[in-house]
Amino acid sequence: MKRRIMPLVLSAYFVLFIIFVVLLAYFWNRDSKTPVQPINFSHQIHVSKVGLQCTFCHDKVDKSTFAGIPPVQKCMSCHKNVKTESPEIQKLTRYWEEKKPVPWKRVYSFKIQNYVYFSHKRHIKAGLDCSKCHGEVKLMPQMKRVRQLEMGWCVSCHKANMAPTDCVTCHK
Amino acid sequence: MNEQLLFDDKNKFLQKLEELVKSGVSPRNIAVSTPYPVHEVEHILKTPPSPLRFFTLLGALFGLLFGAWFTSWTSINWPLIGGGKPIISVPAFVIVAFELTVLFGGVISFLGFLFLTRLPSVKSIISPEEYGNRFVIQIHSEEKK
Amino acid sequence: MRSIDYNEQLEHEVLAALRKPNPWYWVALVICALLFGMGLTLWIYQMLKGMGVAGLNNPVGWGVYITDFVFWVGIAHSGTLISAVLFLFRAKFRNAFNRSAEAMTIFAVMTAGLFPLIHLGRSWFFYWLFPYPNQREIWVNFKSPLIWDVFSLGWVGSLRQWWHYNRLYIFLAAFATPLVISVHSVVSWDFAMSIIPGWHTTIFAPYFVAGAIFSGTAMVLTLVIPMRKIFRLEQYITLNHFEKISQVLLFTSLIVTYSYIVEFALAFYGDHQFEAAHFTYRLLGDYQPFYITMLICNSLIPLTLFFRKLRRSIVYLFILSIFVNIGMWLERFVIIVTSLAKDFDPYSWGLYTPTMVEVGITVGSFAMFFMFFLIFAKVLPVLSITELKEEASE
Amino acid sequence: MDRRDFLKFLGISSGTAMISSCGVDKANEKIIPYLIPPEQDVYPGKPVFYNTTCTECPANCGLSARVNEKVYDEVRGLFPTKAEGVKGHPINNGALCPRGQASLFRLYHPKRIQRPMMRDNDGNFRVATWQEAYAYVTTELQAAKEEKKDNLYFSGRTTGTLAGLIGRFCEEMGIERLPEFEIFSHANLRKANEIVFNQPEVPHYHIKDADFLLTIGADILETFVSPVSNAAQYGEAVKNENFTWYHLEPNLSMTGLKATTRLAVNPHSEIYFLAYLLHALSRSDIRKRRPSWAIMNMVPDPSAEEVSQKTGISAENLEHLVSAFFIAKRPLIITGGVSTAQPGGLEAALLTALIQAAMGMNDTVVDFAHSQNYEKVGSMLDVQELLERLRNKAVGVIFISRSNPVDDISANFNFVEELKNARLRVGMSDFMSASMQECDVVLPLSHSLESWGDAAPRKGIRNVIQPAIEPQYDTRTEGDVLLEIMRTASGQKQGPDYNQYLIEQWHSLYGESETVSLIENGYIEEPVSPLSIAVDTRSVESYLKNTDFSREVAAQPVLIITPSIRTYDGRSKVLPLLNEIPDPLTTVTYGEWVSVSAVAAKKMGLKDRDEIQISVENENLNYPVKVQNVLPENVYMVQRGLIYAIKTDIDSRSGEASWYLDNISATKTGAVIPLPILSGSMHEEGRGILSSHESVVEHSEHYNEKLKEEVDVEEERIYPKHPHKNYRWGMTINQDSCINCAACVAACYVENNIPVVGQKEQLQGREMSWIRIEPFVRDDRDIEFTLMLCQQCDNAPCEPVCPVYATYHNPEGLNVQVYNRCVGTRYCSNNCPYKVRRFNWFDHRLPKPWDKMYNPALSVRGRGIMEKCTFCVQRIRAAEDMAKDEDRLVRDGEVVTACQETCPTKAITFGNLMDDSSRVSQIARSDEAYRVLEELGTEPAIHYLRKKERKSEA
Repeated sequence: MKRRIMPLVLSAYFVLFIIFVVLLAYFWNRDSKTPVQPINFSHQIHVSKVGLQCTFCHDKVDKSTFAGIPPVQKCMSCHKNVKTESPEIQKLTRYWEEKKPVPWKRVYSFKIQNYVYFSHKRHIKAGLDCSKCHGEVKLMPQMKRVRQLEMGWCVSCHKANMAPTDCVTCHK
Repeated sequence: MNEQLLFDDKNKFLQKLEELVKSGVSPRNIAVSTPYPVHEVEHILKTPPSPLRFFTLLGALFGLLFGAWFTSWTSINWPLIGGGKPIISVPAFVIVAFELTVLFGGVISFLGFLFLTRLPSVKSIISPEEYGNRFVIQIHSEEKK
Repeated sequence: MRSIDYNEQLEHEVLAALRKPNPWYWVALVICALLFGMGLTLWIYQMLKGMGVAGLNNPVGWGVYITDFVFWVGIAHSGTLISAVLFLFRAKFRNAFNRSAEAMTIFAVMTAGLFPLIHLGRSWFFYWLFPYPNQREIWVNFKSPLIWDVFSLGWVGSLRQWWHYNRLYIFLAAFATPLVISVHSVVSWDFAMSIIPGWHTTIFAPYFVAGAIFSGTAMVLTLVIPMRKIFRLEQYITLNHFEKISQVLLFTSLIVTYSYIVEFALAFYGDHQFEAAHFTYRLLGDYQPFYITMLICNSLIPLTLFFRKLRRSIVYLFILSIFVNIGMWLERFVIIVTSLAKDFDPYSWGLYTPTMVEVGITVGSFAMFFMFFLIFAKVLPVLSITELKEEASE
Repeated sequence: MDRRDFLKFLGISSGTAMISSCGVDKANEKIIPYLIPPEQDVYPGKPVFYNTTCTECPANCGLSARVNEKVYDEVRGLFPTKAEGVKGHPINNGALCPRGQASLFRLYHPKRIQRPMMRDNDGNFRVATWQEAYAYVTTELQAAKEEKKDNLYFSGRTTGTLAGLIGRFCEEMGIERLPEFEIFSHANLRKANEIVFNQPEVPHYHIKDADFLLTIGADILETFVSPVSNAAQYGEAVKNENFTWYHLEPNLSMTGLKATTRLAVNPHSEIYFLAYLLHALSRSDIRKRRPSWAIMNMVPDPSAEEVSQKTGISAENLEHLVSAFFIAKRPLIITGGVSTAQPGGLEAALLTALIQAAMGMNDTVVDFAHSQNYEKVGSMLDVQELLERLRNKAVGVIFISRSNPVDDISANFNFVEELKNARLRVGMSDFMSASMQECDVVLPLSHSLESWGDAAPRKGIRNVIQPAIEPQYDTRTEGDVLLEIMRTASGQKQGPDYNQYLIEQWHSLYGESETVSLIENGYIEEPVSPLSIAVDTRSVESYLKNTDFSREVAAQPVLIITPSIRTYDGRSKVLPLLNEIPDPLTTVTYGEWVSVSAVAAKKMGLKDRDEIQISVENENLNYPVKVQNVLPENVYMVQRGLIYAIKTDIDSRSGEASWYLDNISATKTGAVIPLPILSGSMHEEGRGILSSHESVVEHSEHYNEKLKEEVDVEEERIYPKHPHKNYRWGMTINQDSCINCAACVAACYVENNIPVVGQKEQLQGREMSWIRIEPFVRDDRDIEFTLMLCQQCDNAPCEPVCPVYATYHNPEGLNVQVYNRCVGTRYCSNNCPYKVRRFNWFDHRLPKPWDKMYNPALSVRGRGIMEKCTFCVQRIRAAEDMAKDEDRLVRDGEVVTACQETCPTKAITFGNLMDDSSRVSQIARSDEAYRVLEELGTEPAIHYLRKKERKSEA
């Protein structure tokens, strides 16, 4: 019987360990690639059909670290009279009338947000195309994340383009 | 014909062994099993020195080279200056290389040992020949191809 | 000349240790397990709350945890040395201690290995210390002594395969000796590589190796003596064995004492005001009691081993070994804490007092060590039977 | 009316308009857009600055609030995240003191009063609406009138438009406006100036124009009148090679320690010295105008021996001082602070005024035309009168506004009790102070960073007060409150609010265009009519007739209650940051203490933290001890604001509150009280940190040789110098002009989101400051200070020991700490010879709503991470980003670190050491330059400038 102590202890240990790993794998990074937005906004329509430029709405992308989300007023400037019958647009107008900003869900975010400082401006100025990171947005009826934004991915591109790989470039 | 001789006394066992060898039985056909290592046997049977040491040597060399290469490569892969030292600062890396030398030397000789003695062999686990504390000499007949 | 019946009897008695279940054994085991559990809980608490639950502060960034680490590594290597070095010298009496020493090695390494993790501010990222291929393409800093540690601990683990076969043994023993010496040198470089007065000195490597053998030998005694009693192995672990061991103890004690003297000599002979100031502080400063106790335990008490009578008195050796263990733990504590408490800039000087969390985790680590040792005592033969037979046969 | 409408009203659509464009808050799972886009092109990463006024003390420096945009609690908004000085401001020229830096902690203080409160019948506060508060107050005012009781208006020092409005308010409502209340009223100084010059004012001292400065008791660099202005001027003055400064004081102040020569005088003995000086001057021929014989005859003429015997100044020092005074071209003498707040204070101030007149300083350095606007400030005499009226139940409604008399007025006047006799007490404050607790109606005022207004710190300067954030709570400006009350009283519904009132005022005063520039620059300078200052001999004589100068020197030992550079008169004590930052002289952070001279401590066998009992008559006070070297033996010091319990008397002639307790006795109780003293040792022990140290001198010369012949450097190294790309950032710290005011420390905390850890942690020795001030005693006669921060070493010992590359040296010479890579081995900190690395022992997030203050430009570190000075890497990156847009390198002076920006004396220079033309590299090559612990070969990037030798007499 005593001879079984070790095997028992060990097997128990390993079982626990495996359970732990499985749980970890399960709960790791569960944020969805395509969050459900308060308003079912379609980039496809606005870019492909209407033919708007990215910078029409995200007008700070080449000036600021953040591309920026258009103010509700901008949406209303057209949708006061465009497609007012659609329920989605009515949602929008409701937000506008209640003077509430639209609580858009974030699609792209860094795992350790607090420590990474990414500048849209620099990348646009470097002549990078939006699709390099955000994928073919103009074909997306619903915005979805195409990149996990892992450091290795950033670095590989930086190295390929002789961009700085000094840590303080992104970490502050 | 297969012969098996059992002894309780070590000296008797050794004498018999010597006789056998003198009588022209090639050591290759003699298998002995002892309760504990008896170094005389090696002299009598003139077993060639174990090839294990070559495993050790190889392991050590590999460890050394790997250590030297790995440290340098990882440092160059993303060169970061620390304390004004050069990217490849040899003194520090020598230590790592040495450690790896010993590590691989050790591990590979052990693997080599397992390889040479065919351990762990399923047979020896399933039907262990039990001679207790006795000294055994087994003589196999010449099998000819 | 002795014959089989001796061997059979030996086998019987040694293995007897494995069979008989003793109520006290279970009590001891449970107590150890509980304390070990407490240690773990405290560690988790520390991770959730923050390093602050330990007594560490701004000047003194390392304390009890690193002390424990060095202490256990020391014990581990001494175990290895006992089995390896003595084998190389064909010291027959070694066989008696072999198994315990080796088991000790493994358990001590396991315990020691925990402390670098425990003392991390963010233990959950411990794996960053290993040079594994990662998407970040960031490797480890091979210039850092801590990384050298990671490797050195790496191999001590791999030593466990030794105790299978003699033939291989000789090879590995040949490796083990320089290996162990270098491992402990590396640990000592954790300190020697820094620029802090009291740490930054070239004598640390030999100093620590000697210290390791010293403390390790003591720990062997602490473990073997009760074991010998419990399992009635008086016949196989004889007084001669103990005498030999205590001679080793005495010898290493003298080496350690020598290094204590050298430290001070260097400080005051070399014209370096920071070094001199530090050693004055170590001797007369806030931590004087610890330092004095350490000197008594490590340098004075072992001198008594010059008397053959005491060398052969089991009880005395046991008590002495306890003292030495304490002394050696204090040695590391004093080296680490006093050096940090008062370094270059007087403004940032500060004192360090361990908290209950640190004490608890330390106790837990001892509990873990003894727990494994108890299990080992029941599951495997305490003495290496083959080796005893071999020895007996000559 | 919100800010934008206000500006529209003024026809300003550009300039400082504040609403910024949409941005994204990283730490938030949602992205909140704006409803309305801003007309202003401001975006994240580019904060806005608003020039307004610091209201943390009466000096009213120009404050420029940095506003960042972020989402807080799901609402996108703009939040002031840092306070800087207004560039080019005549008072503080871009600098701020630690109190100003910490003022954001008041803006976001959780204990702010958030809505009007009134006492219900059982005496507890209940929330009220403004309307009912107004109604109640007006009816009470009326009722009080009918009861033939006087309604009183009792406020702190008020200047500018608000002062006028209060006047109008009091007129219309038939309220009597009491003289304003400041505990540091400079009553003696003003009284003396009134007697001598008919100018009941605190003049503006042109320190920078002086080549000889003699200060008596006035702690000009800490709290005296307008410290930042004084400090800035001092910074200018020391540039002058032959600037000499004598400081006389009975106690020990940092100001004294900065003076070329500090002379300790016996308490209350200053007048002997001044009388001696006056006669010496009037006898000599260097004086411009001789005071009338009559006056001179009435002033006693002590002999040098007598003086040095009374004051304790040695004869030859006296000799030196007077001769230095004689040879000076533009001498300046200032008496104030501890030397005027004493029984002989009025005489001291008077004699000083006579000396100033005799030396003709009034035409040059002592400027009454730009005096400090203290004419409406009263004194303790007025308080006594108020108490009298309260005692006689003659007071109806009393308004207590922007002041804390309950704490400030010493307990023996038992103001609290008397106050109860008023019919109604109306409190107006932004903070629930002890005084507000005594009120029946509490009207919350908006913080100055939430409101419009203006201030006139001194004659000739008008500061604007403009909002940098919308009011966070249901608060009003004092102006609005008064207007509303008037309206409720007169029963009219509509009327102009305070903002419109302001605009009218400004337009009438300055016209439209000037008003715009007022708002954009934050201040305007108005022309002042020059005054011809002459000695009013008659009033002086009439005063001197009935004064006896034969005042006895204080019966020692004395307890001196000094102002504190951290809390001024105690009003800033509520700001946690100022408790976290050590008092520079003692390095004590949290808690109260008594400074005891090293000599006395030795006699009593006292160590730091031992408790002593100080007994005066029948009063006993128990406090822990901080042993203070250089402090005269029989002088004990406590800081006002830390300790309110002490009962002090007032000068019956001027109403100056005394700072002294004479003839005390101190005894050791044996108890030991935990007191966080951050300094591990006050003694430098010859470690080559102080500039005066021989090894340093030698090293610095050695270093300069090295710089001159780079070749030698190469030979000395094992490894070659590693290369830098374009920049090697470096810093120089001029120890001669550094006044150790700790403004840099405060600025660093706010800029870099450094956690405020509290007393418990500090007792453990776990302070987090990235930059610190280290005081070291020098042969027991002098204390030298040094600034310690990460030295950004080229061969940094911390770097190679990190197992995971969390710290390394970047191509621009920065010793970078990558927070998210750090696993927390703390090895780097152990190995840092300067011990400037800080470990996050716990998660120390600022509690709400203080966390609104976080600077979004860099991360907030979590537990288990090492952090340290980064040379404000976020600012460096921003500048480089800008430069990259214009495809050029960063210009010299484009990167300004937080510590450098706020330094009143401009002691810190930052820049690129690789560019030989940059200011920093030029200064670094000067012969005074040295580096701390040079012999360790760490090659720091920070160069200290050796302090000039100074004499000091303990």
